[in-house]
Amino acid sequence: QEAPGVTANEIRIGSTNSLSGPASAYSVISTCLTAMFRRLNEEGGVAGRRVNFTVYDDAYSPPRTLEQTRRLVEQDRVAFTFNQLGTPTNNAVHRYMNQRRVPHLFLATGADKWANPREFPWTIGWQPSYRVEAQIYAKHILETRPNARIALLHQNDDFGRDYLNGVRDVLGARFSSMVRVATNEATDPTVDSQIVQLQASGADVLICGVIPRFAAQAIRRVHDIGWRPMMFMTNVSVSVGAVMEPAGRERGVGLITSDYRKDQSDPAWANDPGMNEWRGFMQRFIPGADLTDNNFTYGYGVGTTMIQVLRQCGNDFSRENIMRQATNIAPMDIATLLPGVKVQSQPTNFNVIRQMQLQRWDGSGWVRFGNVIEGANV
Amino acid sequence: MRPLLLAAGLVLALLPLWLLEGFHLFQLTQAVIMALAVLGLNIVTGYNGQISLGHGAFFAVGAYATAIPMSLLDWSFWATLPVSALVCGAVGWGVGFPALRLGGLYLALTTFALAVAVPQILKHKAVEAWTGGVQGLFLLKPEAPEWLKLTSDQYMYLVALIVAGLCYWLTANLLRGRIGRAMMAVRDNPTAAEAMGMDLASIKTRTFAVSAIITGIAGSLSAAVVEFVAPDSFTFILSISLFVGMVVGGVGSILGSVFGGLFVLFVPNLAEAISRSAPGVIYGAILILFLFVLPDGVAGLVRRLTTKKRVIPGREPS
Amino acid sequence: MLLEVKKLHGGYGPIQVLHGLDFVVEEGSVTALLGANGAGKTTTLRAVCGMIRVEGDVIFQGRRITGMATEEIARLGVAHVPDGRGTFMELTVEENFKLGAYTRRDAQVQADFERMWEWFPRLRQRWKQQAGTLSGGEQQMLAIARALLMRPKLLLLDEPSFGLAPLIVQEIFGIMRRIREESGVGILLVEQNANLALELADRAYLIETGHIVTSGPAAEIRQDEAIRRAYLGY
Amino acid sequence: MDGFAHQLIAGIATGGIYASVALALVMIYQATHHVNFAQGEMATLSTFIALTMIQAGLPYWAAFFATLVVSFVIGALVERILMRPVQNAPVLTHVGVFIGMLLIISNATGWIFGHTTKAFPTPFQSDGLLFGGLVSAHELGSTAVTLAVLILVYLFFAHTSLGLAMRAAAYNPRSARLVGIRVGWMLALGWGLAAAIGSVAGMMVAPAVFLDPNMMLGILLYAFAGALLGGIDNPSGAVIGGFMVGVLENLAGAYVVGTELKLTVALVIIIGVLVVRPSGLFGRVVFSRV
Amino acid sequence: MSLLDVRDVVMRFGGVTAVAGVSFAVEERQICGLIGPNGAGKTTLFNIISGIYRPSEGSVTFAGTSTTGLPRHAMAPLGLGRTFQNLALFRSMSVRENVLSGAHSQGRAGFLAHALRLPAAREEDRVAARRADELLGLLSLEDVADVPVADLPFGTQKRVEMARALISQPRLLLLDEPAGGLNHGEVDELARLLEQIRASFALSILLVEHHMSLVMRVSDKVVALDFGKKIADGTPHEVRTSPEVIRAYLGDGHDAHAA
Ligand SMILES: Nc1ncnc2c1ncn2[C@@H]1O[C@H](COP(=O)(O)OP(=O)(O)OP(=O)(O)O)[C@@H](O)[C@H]1O
Ligand SMILES: Nc1ncnc2c1ncn2[C@@H]1O[C@H](COP(=O)(O)OP(=O)(O)OP(=O)(O)O)[C@@H](O)[C@H]1O
Ligand SMILES: [Mg+2]
Ligand SMILES: [Mg+2]
Repeated sequence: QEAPGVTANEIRIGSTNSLSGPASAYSVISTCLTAMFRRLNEEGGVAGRRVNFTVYDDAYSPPRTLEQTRRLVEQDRVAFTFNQLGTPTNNAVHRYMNQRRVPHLFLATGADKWANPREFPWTIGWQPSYRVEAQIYAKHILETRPNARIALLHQNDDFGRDYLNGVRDVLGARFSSMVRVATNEATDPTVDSQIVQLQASGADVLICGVIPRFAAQAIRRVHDIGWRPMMFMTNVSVSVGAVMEPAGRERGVGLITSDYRKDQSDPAWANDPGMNEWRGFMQRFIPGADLTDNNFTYGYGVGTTMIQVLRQCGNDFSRENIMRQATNIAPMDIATLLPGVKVQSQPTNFNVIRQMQLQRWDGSGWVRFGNVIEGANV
Repeated sequence: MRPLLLAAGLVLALLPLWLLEGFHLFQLTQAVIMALAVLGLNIVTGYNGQISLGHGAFFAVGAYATAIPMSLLDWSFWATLPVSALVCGAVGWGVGFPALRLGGLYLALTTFALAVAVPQILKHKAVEAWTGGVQGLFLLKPEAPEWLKLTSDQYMYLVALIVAGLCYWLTANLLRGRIGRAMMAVRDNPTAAEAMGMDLASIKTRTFAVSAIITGIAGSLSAAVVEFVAPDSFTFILSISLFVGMVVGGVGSILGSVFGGLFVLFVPNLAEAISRSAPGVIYGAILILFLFVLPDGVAGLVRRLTTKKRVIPGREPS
Repeated sequence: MLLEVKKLHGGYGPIQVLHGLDFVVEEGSVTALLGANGAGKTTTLRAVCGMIRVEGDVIFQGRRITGMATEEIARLGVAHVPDGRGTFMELTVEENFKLGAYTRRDAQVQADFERMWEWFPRLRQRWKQQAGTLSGGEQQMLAIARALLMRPKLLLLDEPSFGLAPLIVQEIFGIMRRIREESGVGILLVEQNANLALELADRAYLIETGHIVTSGPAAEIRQDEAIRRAYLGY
Repeated sequence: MDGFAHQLIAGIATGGIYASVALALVMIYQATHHVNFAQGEMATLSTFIALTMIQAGLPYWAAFFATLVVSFVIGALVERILMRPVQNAPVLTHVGVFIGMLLIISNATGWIFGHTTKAFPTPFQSDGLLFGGLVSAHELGSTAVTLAVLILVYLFFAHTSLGLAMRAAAYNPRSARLVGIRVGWMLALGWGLAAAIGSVAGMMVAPAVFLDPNMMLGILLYAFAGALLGGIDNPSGAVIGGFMVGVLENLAGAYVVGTELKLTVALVIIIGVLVVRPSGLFGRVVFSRV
Repeated sequence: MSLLDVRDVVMRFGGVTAVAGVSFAVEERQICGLIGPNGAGKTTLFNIISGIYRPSEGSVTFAGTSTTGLPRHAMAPLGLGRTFQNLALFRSMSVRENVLSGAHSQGRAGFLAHALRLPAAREEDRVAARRADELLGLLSLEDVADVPVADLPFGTQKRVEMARALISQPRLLLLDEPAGGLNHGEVDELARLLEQIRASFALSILLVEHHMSLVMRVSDKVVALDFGKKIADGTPHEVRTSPEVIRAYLGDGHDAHAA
């Protein structure tokens, strides 16, 4: 039967991303997804239908996201939207999508509010939330250094704030006595001053929730001023090519992060079948792309999830069924995700990726340690 | 002639109510809002010569002045409008004071700084309880009264149209009388303006206040239409957009502002339709080409077309 | 012939001001343009030095310069003292002097500076002062000095007596007489003080609404009844 | 106290970044009486060009000087192609064109060179920090480069007739033409020099902050503030202003309001100073009288 | 009491003393000429009287009010109108709008009244418009009333300035070189105009001018300055024949101007 956005030979999917503007670094995710759907179509599409994937630019401005999303839903009549970028931007369309009952799938943001099946049954995220990540770090700190004095550097936006919240979740009342906080703006030229300030507080642990440029600066600065804290870095900013290399491989030794993705520059994955699949894809569909950019492994992961859901739909592409399938993913492995990290969902649990593993930088690559951690269970 | 034009304009403005559906109407509503915001900027920069690169700040203040009472105190949208006007007027008036001493680039910096600072202030923990911090605030747009039989998109378009129309009317009145002349006189030649008895300080600060009110009301409308405010909605890019709208419409032109609003809303979409990979390049190129062809905006073109026929009197035409 | 102008048309955008002027300036001579307020005298001078778009022929030293850029015309040796002065208000008197001699590479510049100081002692007193703070007359002196420092072959003067005290006006006309004799400079003079202008000038043209209505040797023009009444006042 | 010294030094180091960009702003201002909002993006583009040359195997200094030349040409071409058609348009239209340039260059840079953060080499290589961990060799070296550029800019404007002609053309193009100054060339030259100075700034900034297409987005505002604080028509003032902004911002962040509002507070202080001295601390007051 | 009383005014700019202790008075309905060599301090004195500069020393009393400390914009409401040596028109506006701007100090209605077009606002705009029409007629500017002033020749612009100053019905009109750029016939017209204005508007005029025939013809009295000091003060004839004025200002062959 006919469903919105679906015809006998086509499924229309929409998305928004920051193709221009300050967050345009993430526009490559859309490039990756577009290429994945092209591959899918070349392979015959799903259930005999081609996927038509439309991405509009919102320049990371929430009102524009609403405008573009409405354009997708009302004018282009897409079946659903997929992997829209950003927390404030998705906030602006959160209610609209749910009122309209349009699936709002696998958002490209690590806020934890997307997993709220009761109030917002049409919205589902994908990656583990930053807040959970911060909780994992805080728990690890309490286990290894119960008397730590913690310094926290976070970006003064929704992304950075989640690190603050996560640490606070775990430390509770002890937060104010244990933690010194400094923030930076995305427009700051450097975070040198913040690092100096945090060092002066006498902290022996440092957690950073900042974007790659500042991550590289922080790693370098911390090392150069001779500060040797136990240092945690958000997994947004641990790419070997974009962070560790620029900062200086040797400077980051001992840095801890937690990730759910395989790092493409890690020699450990040189012959990994999953990563080879990804590399083959990149070579064929996006030749010339910057292979060190881990937005591509991210995109590959989320794209694979999406395609799985489409396949699960069978021949019923009604919005209800799409949502049903998106929230009923049996635990599955994905080529670019770490072994043991599964993609899954249940109607009552919209946290699609729940596992992460701590890893430590040894000067040449990330070494995983400990077990795969599922949630933080604060 | 004049009433005829007005009537035609009114019909043209109302037609979309029935011709367009949901999304397009929503887009047009946003264009109306942008046009109003551009008008606000035009008052102070175009008519009064005080360059502002930070009008997004007033837009933000207006939006929050509506969003906070609506979302936290359950006020009706209409009740928030006077509050928004008052708050924006006060802020604008305040900004007018350093502006008295600073001209040109220095004022541009000051206002630009305002545009950069306002989102930061909105996020600050001291006001987080009110502003919702980085998460922002959600609100519900006003519902159309039963008897109107309008969809909520139609209703919001009508609301925006009425509010904007009213603001345009008031502005046009203001600009064509003694006060408007004083604004322009101050812009053209402050020394002579003072010699005519114009109080620079009072005219400039009040003009700033009026301008902030108009742009702030646009912000209020925007908050209601988008039903969400967050600091990220009001970055300096917004200020830059308003500025672009003013320049392409025509500096110092009321009708130009309408065009400016349409331009900044629709041309980015056009740019995107041309190139997905680099929409900014296309948008920038369209903007520059536009300014090549019409360096003083659409209003300049209109002005040129209407003055073509003029012959300096007292001179026999050759 | 230093300057020959034929069928000069020009104006401002849609506004046509000049309707086919013909006139000449000979080397070492002064040509005066007379005319009422708004007749197009200033516009004519602007047309000669390329400040507005024109049609017709402007021939300077045998070379057609119509449509040439102002700066190139200036470099050929045409100096213009525009109405409303045209000094560099934000720069000092000294810098204005230096800019006057900007195109010159000869060794006489310093000597010319001294000459100007002698002619306009006021400017020397104000040497480091910002030109915009000079009095109206002092600025006019500066504008004239700046133009003379170019060592031009043709000098276009738009109301040089404007804003000058009677004593200085006499001096300036004395200076003009001198440089014409000394260096063979041709001068195209627009001047409301027709008495003075015709006393100095060799030829004169009368412009009305962009047309030349009378022309001839200055001495003859002075005798013209109508001109006497309208421009000379006796 | 030690923390204070560190903050001060860190402030001077970031101030050096602002100062170097502020110099490019002064250059363009002196030549055109505009502040080019796309100056930062042009510098970023130049830095990417330098990186491409270095990656292609050119030695650092060869790439450095080649970038200067290329940037000069780009700057002059931008003036010829983009500014020339609007040269008689109102100032605000010029600002509109600057905004268009900003959009084009920033978007194109990301499109061509990618968005990932990249390391940019410094010619002042050393391991760790000097003077007991206070400054890096790069910070010292780049400050020296900024000062060298400052001296050149100062000499150019104060002691060459070309510099004087350029200022004259910016102040009063009509009169400038009348004395034979080729105003068009002056503008192109000014744009070229500003772009070249901007490229130096970019190449000195990039090793410290890492290179990505948005590298200059924030820096430009601070540099703008620094240039105005010192006086936009005074190269030395602008450099001092740049350093002051860096220090002010760091100290405000560390000791006064916390890092969330440090930008706001720094700007408020700067505006406060400007209200008292509307032409900047070292700027020339230009009288106009009636 | 005199309408304008300037007493011991000194004005220094850094090292330059532009006005060095000048006193004089202008009576009701008097035309007073102010002459002197270039840079003598005439315009500076004008600017002091019209409140643009605050004198370094001395005082100015206008219509019984000491104006020395008043803000600049307070002068027009007191009844002081002026023109400028180098033209200070509102360049983007038409002639009529320029003239109307001169009426600013006559109005009272504020932002709100004008935005809402309250009757008070409409009335004052109507009054101003009527008066502007009269003045445009008086100064023969009807033909160019709707032309942007920037497009007009210098002499016409000067007349616009005069109309703009007159519309506020000043008691004292300060004219800085109104004859600049006018030819002989036009200067004659101007002289007639000044006399007519004085008669019909019942005002006083302080006139700075280098055009001696004009000054001598219309002035009731003339003040001469040199190097910021007063060197003569009296009837036109007295001043013209003062040896000091001849030495500093007129020169011997001044008949060319005075003819
Ligand atoms: N910039 C301009 N734009 C449009 N029209 C202008 C401009 N300048 C002058 N005009 C017009 O050109 C005509 C001639 O003006 P011009 O200045 O050449 O006269 P003029 O003879 O020099 O008069 P004056 O004696 O007043 O200086 C006038 O009618 C004037 O309105
Ligand atoms: N702001 C200032 N700074 C320095 N000197 C100044 C300033 N203003 C005026 N002067 C000087 O004061 C003197 C008097 O100037 P003023 O303009 O009053 O002369 P004036 O009598 O009007 O002359 P003119 O007849 O040439 O217009 C001039 O020498 C001028 O250079
Ligand atoms: Mg003229
Ligand atoms: Mg004077």
